[in-house]
Amino acid sequence: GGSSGDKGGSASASSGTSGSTAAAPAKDGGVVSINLSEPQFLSPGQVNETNGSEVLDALFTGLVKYDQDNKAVLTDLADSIESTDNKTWDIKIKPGWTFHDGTPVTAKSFVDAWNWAAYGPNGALNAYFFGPDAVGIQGYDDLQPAKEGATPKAKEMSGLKVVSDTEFTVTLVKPSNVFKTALGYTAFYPLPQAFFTEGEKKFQEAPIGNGPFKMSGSWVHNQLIKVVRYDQYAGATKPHVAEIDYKMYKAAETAYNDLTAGSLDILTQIPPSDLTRAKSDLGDGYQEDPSSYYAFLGFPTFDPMYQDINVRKAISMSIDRATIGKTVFQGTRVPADDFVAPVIPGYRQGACGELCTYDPAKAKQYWAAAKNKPTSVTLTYNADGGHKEWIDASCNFVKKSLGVGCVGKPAPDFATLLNNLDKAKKTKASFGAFRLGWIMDYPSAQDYLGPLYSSKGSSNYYGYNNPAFDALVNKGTQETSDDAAIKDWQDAGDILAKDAPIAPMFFGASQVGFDTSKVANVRVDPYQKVDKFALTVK
Amino acid sequence: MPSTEPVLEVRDLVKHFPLTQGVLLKRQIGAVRAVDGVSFDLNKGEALGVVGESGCGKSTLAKLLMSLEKPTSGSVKWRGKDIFKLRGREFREMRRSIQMVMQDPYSSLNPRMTVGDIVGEPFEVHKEVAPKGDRRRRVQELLEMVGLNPEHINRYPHQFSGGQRQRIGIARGLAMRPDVIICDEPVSALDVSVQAQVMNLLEDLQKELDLSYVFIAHDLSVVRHISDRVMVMYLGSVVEIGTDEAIYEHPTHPYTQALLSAVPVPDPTKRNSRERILLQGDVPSPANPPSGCRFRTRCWKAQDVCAEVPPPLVDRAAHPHPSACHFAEEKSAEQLAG
Amino acid sequence: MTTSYLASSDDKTAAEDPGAPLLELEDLHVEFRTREGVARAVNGVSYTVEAGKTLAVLGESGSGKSVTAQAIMGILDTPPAFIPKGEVRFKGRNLLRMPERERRTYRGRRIAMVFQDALSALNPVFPVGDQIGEMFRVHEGLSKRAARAKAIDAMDAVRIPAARQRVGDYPHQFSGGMRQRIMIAMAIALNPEVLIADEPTTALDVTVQAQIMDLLGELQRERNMGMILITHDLGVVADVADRIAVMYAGRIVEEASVFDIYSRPAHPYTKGLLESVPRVDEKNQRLRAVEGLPPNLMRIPSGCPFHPRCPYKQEPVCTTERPPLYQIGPGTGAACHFWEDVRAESQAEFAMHKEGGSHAID
Amino acid sequence: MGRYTARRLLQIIPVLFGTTLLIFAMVYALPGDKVQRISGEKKPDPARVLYLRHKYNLDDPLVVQYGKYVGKLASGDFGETRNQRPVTDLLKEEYPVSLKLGLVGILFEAAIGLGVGIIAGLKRNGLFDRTVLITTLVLVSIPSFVICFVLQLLVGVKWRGFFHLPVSGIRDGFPEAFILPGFCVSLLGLAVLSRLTRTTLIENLRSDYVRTAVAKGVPRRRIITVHTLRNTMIPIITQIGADLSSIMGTAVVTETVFNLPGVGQQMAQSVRAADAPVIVGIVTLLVLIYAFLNLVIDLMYAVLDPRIRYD
Amino acid sequence: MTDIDRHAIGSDGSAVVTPGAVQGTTTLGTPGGDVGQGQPVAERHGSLWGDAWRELRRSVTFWISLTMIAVFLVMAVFPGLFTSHNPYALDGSWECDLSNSLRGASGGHPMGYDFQGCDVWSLTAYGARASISVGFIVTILSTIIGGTLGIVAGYYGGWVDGVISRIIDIFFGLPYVLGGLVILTLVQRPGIQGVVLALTVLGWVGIARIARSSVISIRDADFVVAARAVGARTPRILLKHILPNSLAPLIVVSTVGLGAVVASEATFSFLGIGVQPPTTSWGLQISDASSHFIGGEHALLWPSATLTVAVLSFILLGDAVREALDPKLR
Ligand SMILES: Nc1ncnc2c1ncn2[C@@H]1O[C@H](COP(=O)(O)OP(=O)(O)OP(=O)(O)O)[C@@H](O)[C@H]1O
Ligand SMILES: Nc1ncnc2c1ncn2[C@@H]1O[C@H](COP(=O)(O)OP(=O)(O)OP(=O)(O)O)[C@@H](O)[C@H]1O
Ligand SMILES: [Mg+2]
Ligand SMILES: [Mg+2]
Ligand code: NI
Repeated sequence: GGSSGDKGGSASASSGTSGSTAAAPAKDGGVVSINLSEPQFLSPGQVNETNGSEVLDALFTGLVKYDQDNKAVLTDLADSIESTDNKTWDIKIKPGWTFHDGTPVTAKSFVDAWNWAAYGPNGALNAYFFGPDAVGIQGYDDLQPAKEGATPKAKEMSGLKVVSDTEFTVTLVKPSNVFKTALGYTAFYPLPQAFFTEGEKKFQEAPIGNGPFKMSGSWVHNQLIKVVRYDQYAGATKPHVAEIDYKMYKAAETAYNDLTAGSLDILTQIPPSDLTRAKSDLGDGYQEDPSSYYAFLGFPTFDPMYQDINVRKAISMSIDRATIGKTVFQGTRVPADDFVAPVIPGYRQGACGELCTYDPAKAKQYWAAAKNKPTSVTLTYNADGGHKEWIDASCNFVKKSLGVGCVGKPAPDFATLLNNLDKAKKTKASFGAFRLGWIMDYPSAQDYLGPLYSSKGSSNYYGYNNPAFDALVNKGTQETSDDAAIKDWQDAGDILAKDAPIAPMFFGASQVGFDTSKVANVRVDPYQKVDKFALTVK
Repeated sequence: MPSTEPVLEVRDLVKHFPLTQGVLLKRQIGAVRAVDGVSFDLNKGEALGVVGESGCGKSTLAKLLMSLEKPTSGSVKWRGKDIFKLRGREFREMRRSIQMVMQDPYSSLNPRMTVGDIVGEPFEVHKEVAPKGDRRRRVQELLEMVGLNPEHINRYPHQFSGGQRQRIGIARGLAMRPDVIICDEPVSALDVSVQAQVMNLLEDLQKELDLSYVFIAHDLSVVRHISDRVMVMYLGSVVEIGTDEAIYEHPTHPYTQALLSAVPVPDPTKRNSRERILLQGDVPSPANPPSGCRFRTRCWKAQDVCAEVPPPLVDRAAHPHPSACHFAEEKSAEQLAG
Repeated sequence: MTTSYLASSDDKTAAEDPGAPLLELEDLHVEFRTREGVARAVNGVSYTVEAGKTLAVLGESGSGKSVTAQAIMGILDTPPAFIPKGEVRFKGRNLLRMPERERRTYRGRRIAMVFQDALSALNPVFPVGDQIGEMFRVHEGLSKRAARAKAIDAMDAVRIPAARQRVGDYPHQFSGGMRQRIMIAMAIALNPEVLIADEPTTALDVTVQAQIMDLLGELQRERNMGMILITHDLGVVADVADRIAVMYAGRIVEEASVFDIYSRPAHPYTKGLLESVPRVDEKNQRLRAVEGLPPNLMRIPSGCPFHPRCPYKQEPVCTTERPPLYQIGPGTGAACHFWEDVRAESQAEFAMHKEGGSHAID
Repeated sequence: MGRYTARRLLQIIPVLFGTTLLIFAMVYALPGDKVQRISGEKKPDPARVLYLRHKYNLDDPLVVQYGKYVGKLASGDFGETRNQRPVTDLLKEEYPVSLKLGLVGILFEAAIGLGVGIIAGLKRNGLFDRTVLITTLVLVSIPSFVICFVLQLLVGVKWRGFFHLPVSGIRDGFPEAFILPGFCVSLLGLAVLSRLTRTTLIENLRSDYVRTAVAKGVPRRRIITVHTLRNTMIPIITQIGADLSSIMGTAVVTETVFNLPGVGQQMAQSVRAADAPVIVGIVTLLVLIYAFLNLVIDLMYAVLDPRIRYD
Repeated sequence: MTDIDRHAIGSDGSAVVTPGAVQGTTTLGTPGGDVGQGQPVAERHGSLWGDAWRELRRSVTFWISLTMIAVFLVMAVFPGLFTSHNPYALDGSWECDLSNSLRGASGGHPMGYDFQGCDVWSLTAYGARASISVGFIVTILSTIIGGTLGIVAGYYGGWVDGVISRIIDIFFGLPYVLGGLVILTLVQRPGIQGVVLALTVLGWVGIARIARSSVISIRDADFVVAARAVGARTPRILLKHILPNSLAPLIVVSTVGLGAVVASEATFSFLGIGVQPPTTSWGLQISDASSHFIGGEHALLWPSATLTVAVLSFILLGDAVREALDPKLR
């Protein structure tokens, strides 16, 4: 999976982790407030957006986490995760861990949690992760109703076996080297027995996790989630701060005002409109952290006007991404030059080549060379995502570079955009290019290439279909060695650069703001999660 | 002499206004019996004067006769049909045939209409009466007839004096040349000279068109001048009715007698020489009228029977015209005039 | 602005001259400036009201009686009304030059007015009790309750039946006569020194009218109140007035004591007016009226404004020369060039009528 | 009057049916796949599509969907949000916030609008009148987002020491937390209300009863506030009532800027997600509120002007 | 009290009369009697609307506002007359340059540049069409529809009022965004027409309530009763008696509301359902500029000021008309 749209989320822009400024001496205790938007859910089976993830990250500890290079490493809870064939995995956990209600964390806690999430009638948002499109655990299909309202054949996936209190095995439908990496996702957190007895709805209001923090009181919707340090936390590293208050905001601009007014300690993403003054307002409290976000323009294959590769290349090359990134996005976006985000292992700078280079002269040549081309370019976008400005700016570059008309065409929301796309497809009308975005769920190139460009990809809205590409992506997933996998995926990327089904536009970068008089050691990861172990209060 | 063919037959007309209390949700705590069982006939070509104490229900009666208020009960027959049940064409026909001059001149004039439009409105409504090109001239004639300067046709009501406003109302009432005109104090604000002009006009019209009037006024000499018959009301009901001569020369009901005695005489030398019958006691409330004869609380002749039996309006021995008094008798002329 | 008034306006009581007449109008002009032209509604009216006396103002409908009264009260809307000239003196102080703030203290309390059109003059959305009570609340600072109690008394005084039950009723719930009495109750609530009553009893039956006039007379005697009575009812005038001023086209055309006017009017208009009263002996005859139309105030006839309708008219003097108010006797005057003829003639007629005629009711 | 009120209250029943059906039909008519809408930009996987279609009876025709919904509604169940929370909980949390915002906004609007309108009416076409006109117009022309934001920035951040007013969230409680946002929403209706007050005042100042009041020696201030105002109140309270509606409708901006968890912002989100139960719940309650509000206003007509009779 | 009338003839300078202005004898009492000979009869047919028009013709405010409206109308029809740039031209001619983003005024660009580096003045000129036509048409349509329904509801009362008022209640609760989305997608006509339709459908209610309220307060007035007594039928009573006397609040609410209409149009555009490029509107300009107003004040200020002036001209026009319709103010 992965979700697109850049409203809440962002991630990417690798390396150069500036981290927090000078590591202040660790002081124990203290309260920190962090901005948040109202999460949709607070149960692991359902959380797939940044806000919920941030809270669950405090409340839960899973099996895998990502290090500074976005490589998957084991958490304090996991003892070992091993496989010989990438198909059957043996997972051992450490004993002595407890949930916040005192009950022990066992292998069953995982197996039950995963089965619950995968069970169709529960309608969990993250069910997808257990299915064949993601990691693909054996027996997943039996948990899905055959048709609407029917009861599925089984309640438990046959691929999950509890071996002992501290060990269980996972059998996948086909070998996948992404499995271990994917385990860092919220969907794979364990759940206490209370979840199943009380039911999900009640559980969500005050989730009981096994992480370094526990809920203090319950979720005050739209206002506050308060978590306090869990004293029985079994992990080796323990957090410094005693309490985190997640204050919920509807607009980042308001949060920014609160930050400058002293009512908020950490703002994980400064809104672009405030960036110009942020540096002077915040001083040392302004910090740039890597982020992961990938925006691109898709060209529908059914559109006769865009079937000529010269048209697609001309449009892509006519847009000055760097200027737009600097002006429109105030530096929160950088020009994209690959088909996967920079935070992904296997990202190559400039892999996109000519296609992603701003070259108006060349673009014009391509345009001239194109036989079948639109009289006026349209760039469609969903109006609810704040894309208008960069689309309009891009359009102005298309106009300027190619000397052709260009309009940014809003659709009220993404669903309508897709609906219109569908209609255009049926009526064979020209639709033009449209914007898309992507945020990874876990750091793997497969998480981009599979859903976005493979012929059956869940988010391949423009209908790109190249069997050679599909084969390479598949091959990569099944490789036993990481390096081989990455090589396959990079080869697949080269095909994309040649075919130009899309025009990569931007990668994200995130600007964090905090109150230096109150907090130190602020670190935000590519998923916009604050590092709760590093964080200290002054 | 007017015929005896009735144009309006009024039977047992009753109108009660609810008396309420409370601000938002009003409770009814009683009713003002504004008109309480009035019956009479208005004949063709006849002028019926209506006099009575202020607040006794004359204006309410007038509005009922126009079907501008819904009666609590009773009927008003016009050309044999109850006007409260008329619909459509007949209703409009009735509205054309019965016109009214309202008591309060100013509030009955649309502040945003010129006098010309106000007086000409009946022509616009009943287009058949006057051809379009002719209407304006007719309006000017009407204005002149009531003694208003036709040059003022384009003025608005607030630019006129009280008497002028009243004349605008009269002109409007006359425009249609209706069969019946109900005049509610049409000349009260006019100086005697203009009043004389208007009265002459009304009389001429009556003669010419066989008009009938219901003429409500407080000026008894005006009423006498124009009326063929006079009806005296007290507290919502009729206490005496008869020809002008009968009422003015031979009143038999004590209220009528008191009323006549109070008429001021335009002669300063007679200032303190008249003998007025001073009515004693408080005016009873129409919400809570006295039992039996309504006048008994202020009547110098009242006896026990008056509190028990309401006196019927029938011809009395003293003088043969209907009077609602158990002890109807004429007062001698000297007593009246003093 | 007359400096003397200005200088003394600091001290109210000092400014009032106890020797001066209660209310004095001098050469008052009022004009309405409309788009069609200037309507000169009042053209130099002067009269005096003495304490305890009643001045009746008679006159043709539209002759400026109400406008004069409104000018005295200072309630004309400007624009369109302007007072280009004239003085209104209350005990020697010119009200027209008084600052609005001070003038307000005169209104209602010292000079009160009964309006001609009772329904529209009453605020439709307030109970009548409150409207009467407001006088006490504003000028005497009474509580709401006390004011209401006094309002009930005032309504009783003007003989509104069941006053206690009906204080809370609204103007539209009252009959025409009752509204008029409410106006009267309001005007006399504070025992003003001058009462301007603009057709106060037109909607009242004669018995109530008599009672109200008695009430006013009583007040007048008790408080020495001066009254301007604007009315068309010659009967009432005959009963209560001391002096009479007759207006025509914004001017006073005749002024005299009540006895003189009735017995020997000296102005043809006055004479015509008196002859218009309906008489019982002429029931089947046409009423006599002053023939012709009233003048258009935007184009008042030259010379004597009455000349187009005047049976005594003589060219060219009447059409060119405006007759001044010829002084006939002390405080008696008539604005007719031929007042002597008129007077003689009417005296003769009056005598005849005394012998043989009879009034409508006598 | 009692009967009138009863009749009006009875009319609420068909109104509720009408509203729910209308909203249902409108959500139904929204373009795009419903499941896709609920899922945002993420592509829902087939299992979830089945789940959601089943949950919202998406395969049924509109009437059946509506029937099933009303069936549940009859037992007081407003259904669940797309995030599986009971809609009733949501309403309980968010309505008070928006109502408080509306109330404070209306109070500000009424106070300022009436005051300013009266002064402008008294000095018709004077400097004050003109200034007010232009100022309110500028307020109309600049998006409320900007105005609210500037207010927040100035009052909440720059002049914090002076005003001590919270600028976001509702944790400071009523009324502190609502003063700034309330003021901000009030600006929207100010232009109309002050203008309306001014105009109706001018129309009434020339009436005879005002003249009577002057003749009674009533002070000018009392003439305005007591005599004229009550006669001009009917259109004004009507407008204020209508403004409450527009405040609730446009509260999304204010609620977002000042971070108030009210129904305005919820509505915006829910419409985007075609979250029928939430929208129907919010709108139904809103319509109920307006039905009562308008009833009260209509009854106020009769209180303000006794000549008005309902029967 | 001597010599009461102290002034001589003509001292007030006006005692001059048109000869024969008032003739002595009139034929009172004779129905249909002639108008006095030689009498200057007022030829002009005065009526409220005629008088109002005469009044308006003399009103400076009226002419100023009318001129301003005319200028805006011309701008709406021929924006090219006001500027040589069309930032949204579809022929590939290019106007906006991101490097000019939010730059201030300079020669030939009196209002500076907006965030996209487009000339604010030309955008404003080209935005007039959508804003003026939407604002104008919606205001007129919703005033007519809302006014009519409100007046009918207020006058008839009873079940007619019941039905109309309950519909109003429902519309009050209806969210603008949902309504706009549904209407605009159903009619499949984005752009000015669709926006006009949606805003009219959603916008008449406020006006209807105001109209209803003012009708309720005068429907029982004496002069209405008098008109009924004359036999006037309902349409006439509504048009001649009720409407002119209840117009003032309507005019105020609808003219001031014009600004709100233009703003709503912007909301729709912002949501992606309103007018779309290459069409532009002031509202869109304003809402675009509002996200960068810090540092780009001029880009917000100019279109806002233009809108203010446009609304102002309508308000002044409305005010002039309203005053002209009030005979007491003359
Ligand atoms: N606003 C105005 N504009 C123009 N003329 C006016 C205005 N108000 C009054 N007038 C004129 O002023 C004249 C005097 O009016 P006023 O009300 O004083 O008459 P009046 O003597 O009281 O008559 P009535 O006995 O009929 O009440 C009238 O002719 C009237 O037409
Ligand atoms: N709308 C109403 N509501 C309540 N009571 C009313 C209403 N209209 C009239 N009344 C009452 O009905 C009674 C009769 O009123 P009406 O107006 O018919 O009297 P009237 O005979 O015309 O008196 P006047 O000679 O004073 O005009 C009065 O007591 C009055 O208060
Ligand atoms: Mg009456
Ligand atoms: Mg008068
Ligand atoms: Ni005699």
